Amino acid sequence: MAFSPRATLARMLLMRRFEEMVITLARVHKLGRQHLAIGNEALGAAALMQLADGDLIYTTHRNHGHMIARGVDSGKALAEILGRAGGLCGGKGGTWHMTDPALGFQSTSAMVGGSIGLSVGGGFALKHRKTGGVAVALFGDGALDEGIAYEALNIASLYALPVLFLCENNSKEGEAQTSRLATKELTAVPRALKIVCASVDGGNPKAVDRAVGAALAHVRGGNGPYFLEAQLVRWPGSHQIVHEFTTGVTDVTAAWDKAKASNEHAEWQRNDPILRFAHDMIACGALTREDVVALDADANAMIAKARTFAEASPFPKPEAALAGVFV
Amino acid sequence: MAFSPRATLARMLLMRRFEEMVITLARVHKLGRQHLAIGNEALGAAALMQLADGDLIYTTHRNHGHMIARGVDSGKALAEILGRAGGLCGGKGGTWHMTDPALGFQSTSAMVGGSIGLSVGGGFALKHRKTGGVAVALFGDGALDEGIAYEALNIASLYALPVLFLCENNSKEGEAQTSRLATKELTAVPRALKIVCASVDGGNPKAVDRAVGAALAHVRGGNGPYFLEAQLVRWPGSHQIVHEFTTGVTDVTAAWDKAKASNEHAEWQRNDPILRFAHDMIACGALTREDVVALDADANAMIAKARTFAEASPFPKPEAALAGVFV
Amino acid sequence: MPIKSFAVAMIDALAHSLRSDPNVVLIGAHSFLSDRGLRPEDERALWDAFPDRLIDPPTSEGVCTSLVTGAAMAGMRPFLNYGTATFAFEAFNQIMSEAANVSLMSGGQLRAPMTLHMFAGIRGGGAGQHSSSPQAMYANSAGLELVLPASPADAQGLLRSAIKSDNPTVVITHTRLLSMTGEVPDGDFSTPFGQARIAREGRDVTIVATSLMVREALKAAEALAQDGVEAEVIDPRTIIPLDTAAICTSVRKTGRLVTVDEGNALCSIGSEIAALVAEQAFDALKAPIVRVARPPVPIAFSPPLEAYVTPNADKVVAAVRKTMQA
Amino acid sequence: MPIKSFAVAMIDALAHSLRSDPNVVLIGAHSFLSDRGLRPEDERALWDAFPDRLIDPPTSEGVCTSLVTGAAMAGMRPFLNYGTATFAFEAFNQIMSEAANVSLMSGGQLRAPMTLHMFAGIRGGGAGQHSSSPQAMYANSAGLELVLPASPADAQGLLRSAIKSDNPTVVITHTRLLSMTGEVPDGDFSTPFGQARIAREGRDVTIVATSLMVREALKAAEALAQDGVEAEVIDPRTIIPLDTAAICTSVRKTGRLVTVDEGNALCSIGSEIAALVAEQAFDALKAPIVRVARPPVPIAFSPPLEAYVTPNADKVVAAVRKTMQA
Ligand SMILES: Cc1ncc(C[n+]2csc(CCOP(=O)(O)OP(=O)(O)O)c2C)c(N)n1
Ligand SMILES: Cc1ncc(C[n+]2csc(CCOP(=O)(O)OP(=O)(O)O)c2C)c(N)n1
Ligand SMILES: [Mg+2]
Ligand SMILES: [Mg+2]
Repeated sequence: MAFSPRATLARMLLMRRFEEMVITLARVHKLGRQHLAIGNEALGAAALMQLADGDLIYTTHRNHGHMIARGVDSGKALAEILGRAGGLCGGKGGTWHMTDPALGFQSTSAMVGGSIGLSVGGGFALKHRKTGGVAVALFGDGALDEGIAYEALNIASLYALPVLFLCENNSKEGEAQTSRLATKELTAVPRALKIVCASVDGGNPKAVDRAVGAALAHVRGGNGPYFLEAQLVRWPGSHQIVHEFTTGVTDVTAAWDKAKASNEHAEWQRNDPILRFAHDMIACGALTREDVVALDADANAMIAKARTFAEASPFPKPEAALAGVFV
Repeated sequence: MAFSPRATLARMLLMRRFEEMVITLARVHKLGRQHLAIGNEALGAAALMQLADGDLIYTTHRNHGHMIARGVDSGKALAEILGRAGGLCGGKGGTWHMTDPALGFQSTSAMVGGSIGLSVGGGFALKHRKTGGVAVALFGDGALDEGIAYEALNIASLYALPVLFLCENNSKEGEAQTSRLATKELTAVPRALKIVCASVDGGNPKAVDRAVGAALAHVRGGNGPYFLEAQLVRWPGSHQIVHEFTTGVTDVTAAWDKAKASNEHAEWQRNDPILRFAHDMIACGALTREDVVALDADANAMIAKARTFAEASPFPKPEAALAGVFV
Repeated sequence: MPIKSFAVAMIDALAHSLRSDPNVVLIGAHSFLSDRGLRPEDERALWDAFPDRLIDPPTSEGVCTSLVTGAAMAGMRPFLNYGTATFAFEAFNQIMSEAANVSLMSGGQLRAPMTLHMFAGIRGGGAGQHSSSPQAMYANSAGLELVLPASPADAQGLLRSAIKSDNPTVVITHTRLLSMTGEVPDGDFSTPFGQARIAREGRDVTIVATSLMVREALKAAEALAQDGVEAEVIDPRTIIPLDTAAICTSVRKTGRLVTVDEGNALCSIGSEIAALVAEQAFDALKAPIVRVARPPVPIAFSPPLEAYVTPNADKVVAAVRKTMQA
Repeated sequence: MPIKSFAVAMIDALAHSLRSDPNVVLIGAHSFLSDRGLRPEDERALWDAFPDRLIDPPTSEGVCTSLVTGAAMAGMRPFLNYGTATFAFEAFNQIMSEAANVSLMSGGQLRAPMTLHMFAGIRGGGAGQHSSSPQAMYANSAGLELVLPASPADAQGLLRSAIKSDNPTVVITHTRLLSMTGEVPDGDFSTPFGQARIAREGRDVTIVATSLMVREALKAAEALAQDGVEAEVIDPRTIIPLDTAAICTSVRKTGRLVTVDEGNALCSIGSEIAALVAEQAFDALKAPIVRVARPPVPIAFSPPLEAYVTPNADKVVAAVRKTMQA
């Protein structure tokens, strides 16, 4: 499947507008914590749009973007975040545990290192059944602090499991650092364990598309696991645990209107994968400004509809709390 | 402290005769499992004889040799293995949990990976108090399968803790394999975590002495942790969990009497660190055959006394089972 | 009915499962199969029959648990044997936070049909780190089934049910049960969860015992019968789900309760059974409930010390005498 | 007496400990100190005063636990804060097999004077993985002290005792207690372990409650008092050691018992208290014991679902009514 700037930008915008809507709804509905994926759109979209039926996906506390990137219904996702009966998990999972098995999502774990551990089980099952599918583990750099990540990398390499380890590295030394590894090179340990590794600029969808394409080809070819580090620039509103909406609603026209990008968050705006991608695609003629505005309008419209669906969805019956634990 | 062939061989013989006595006592007293250190004498003796007051030692299920190498009273050690009141821990620890704080031994853990984890705490305390001491973690190659080992290596490197990681690698692929790493190089992961690493022939006390000396100098110099892999040849009687006394009581004259070393365990006898060292020291003139026989007689005499002490020691009072949990 | 050892009955349950469902795999095969009393040729035949499905993994309990959880969600039916129960503590988060939550957290969309097996108990020389009886910790979880077989027939039937169950199931085997022999029905059968077994009928006192302690309770009952005290011995067999009706029915008949479980006394299976009866069959109780359990101390190595804290038939007899006198 | 929040009282206990003993270090400082209601200048002053002793480690709960255990044996007095209690499950083997065994296994030669602190409880939106109340699992261990503070004064006094204790001590703080305010004595003080607090005197029924549930029990007692039912509310404060005498004395007075604990019902603290009373104060009991606890299910995210399974004052009132009627 060839890389489509239009489809990719559309998906990225949907991811962004989704997260902005979560911020709005969190205020309106007095929700607790969420971990937003603003700034991770290029990686999520370009990676997850390449997956096939039968591939399995394992994600983390920062899962919203992955769901939307893979094409999960945004109304059901918002409803889940609101704890509604119409949500992806009937309101039982919430922001941290969204899933959609029809699209390959498996249990979403908010335990740091959880997704990487479970993914080797998916890889084990896919290999056992020779389906040709790939298990994709999405996780932050912080997961590599946990022993379970090491054990998972080791067993995946040892058994040559079809797992793509996709690390979203948003750590910069200092305040925003989410991992504390003794090495600055995140690929050093997987490489030591004989896993083929690569790093990619996670803010560049085209580069991600290529890198993930190569990684998936490796894994599907029966060559064992692959570790891809995507280097991301951290959104200033993203703190270790909770977000703050310091950068305001994204204005896509800042992709070409430099005056709009000269506030205190100018550096962020230069790095914002959406503004950056829109800017580059316009510069190379793949898209026009009008295309971008139109795509953004579509995204906004879809998310508005999603909100309407979510807010109209009733809460589940309280007794549902006891149901569905055992078959 | 200069390397002394005589003192080292004496210690190695004591370690061997100790373990052989454990086999005897296990039969006589119907004991359960022990993990013997036959074949590990060169490493244990040459490493632990170099430690100083204030150094801390963390060992494993295969701890007997380490205790004897460091100079722990062999009578009290045998008494502990028999569960007697006169044992190192009053009979409460047994074979797996012997300790002797006066000689620097801390809690001995029979959990694979346990010693390596606890050792960083020792290193942390030594660094905090600036004592110049070193925490020595002794562990098998199997420990590197556990996530806790990875976490420990990482945190030791990150905080530049004064820890010597001393890995007794007795794995050979196949039946006797005690680790299942995706890499054959045990130093690959610690190296990836920026720990200085080396490997040494663990059957050669002189090489071990040199390697451990260099490692200790590095750590005492405030340069952070050091990882030393000692490659050991596995004693044929040592199976993953229990031992079998397939090679019989060691005959030191086999170090020079080739006829004695031509049975089904000839390969073992070629590699047996005691026979090898005795042979080499005689060859280079550092010791005579008579020296070796005399040292061995001393070792046997000490262990015979140790047995007498241990067997004469009474069992603790049953109610002692409830005492000493809390202060 | 053929006579089998507990260990062989367990292996037979697994062999039936391997044969009838290609999704069954055994991780941690060596310590489950070897030196368990199988004839060497039968053991070899098993390894030969399922070369890819009997696996000895790295000593990495955490990811082994994640692996079976992930594989179970993806449609397999894995069986993980940890060896000694304390080793599973290395995987406690993977058991409690991942496996146990799969079903509820996904709104029932995902299942984790997996079995987690461990050898537990005071076994003779296990000392502090190899003697745990952690059943109460698993009982205090949410989302796991908990099975404590106490006889060869139940070992086979309950294990078979555990593997067939669509829920994550923890099975705890007392090491000292492995050599117990008994009659086991022929062929492939399963024993339903949530149905207690009345191991002995009696009218004077109810003894609820689990795992190895069922044997001790039965021994105690024989001794008590000499004195004319007829104890009813109930083996719940599964703790989650628990057959509360069977326990309460028995206490309603006898009016007296003694619980026997090898775990630490505090917040134990015995505490739960006692609380349950004090809640649901209080009016039938004629005397204080008495619990037999290990005192809450780590197990010391030395044989007389270990024996001192190990629950056994004598202690059960003493407990029954105490409640009969009251 | 000054009024303080629970969170600040805890921080003050730690600050006193840091000042009085150079061997005290805090691992996991950020989530213990930040956003806990300290004045910004006070928080900054703390970080400045102890630059090497307030540490934010890697997300490696396992080795952080080994580290504090090893450091404690070597003579330090470390305090480890895990954040959410489920994260400590990553370190369960290091807690249960290493820390808890240090003293007994060494024949009393070694000590592990360390404090393990975690935030627990159903907290609002915590869902399956961030809502656990694992106190019973720690109570079922052997070799650990277990502390459940329920008021700001006790938070400060018990935490201070925990740090001073020469034993490994687990302290579990319910997240929802952090903002509770109350009177706290001035200066550096400690509250002894093993002494229950009678939070409210009463003659009709004994309510034994822990942690956040003490507040709910007191609310329930006020409501019941309107109807003339005078409940005595007992807060054990420490579960290991447990003040069994205070509990039995109260039940001997009232003849009725309701237990309230937020953990899963099965093998819970409530089960233990109920069993204890059914054993030791049976003759004083006039009615069935009633337990209030969470049902044994993972916590669902949706607010009405979460509320449905959360023990609270209304459920305590209902439980008391039930035992009063019997
Ligand atoms: C086992 C565990 N320990 C600690 C936490 C608390 N925690 C939540 S998010 C987070 C940081 C995770 O960093 P990273 O994996 O890089 O993801 P990011 O948030 O940076 O995307 C931590 C430590 C947790 N959820 N699970
Ligand atoms: C956490 C844990 N898992 C499993 C075991 C069981 N076990 C005992 S010894 C052993 C092999 C250890 O190999 P290694 O560390 O290389 O030491 P060796 O016996 O080879 O000297 C295993 C897996 C254990 N003791 N602890
Ligand atoms: Mg990160
Ligand atoms: Mg080994």
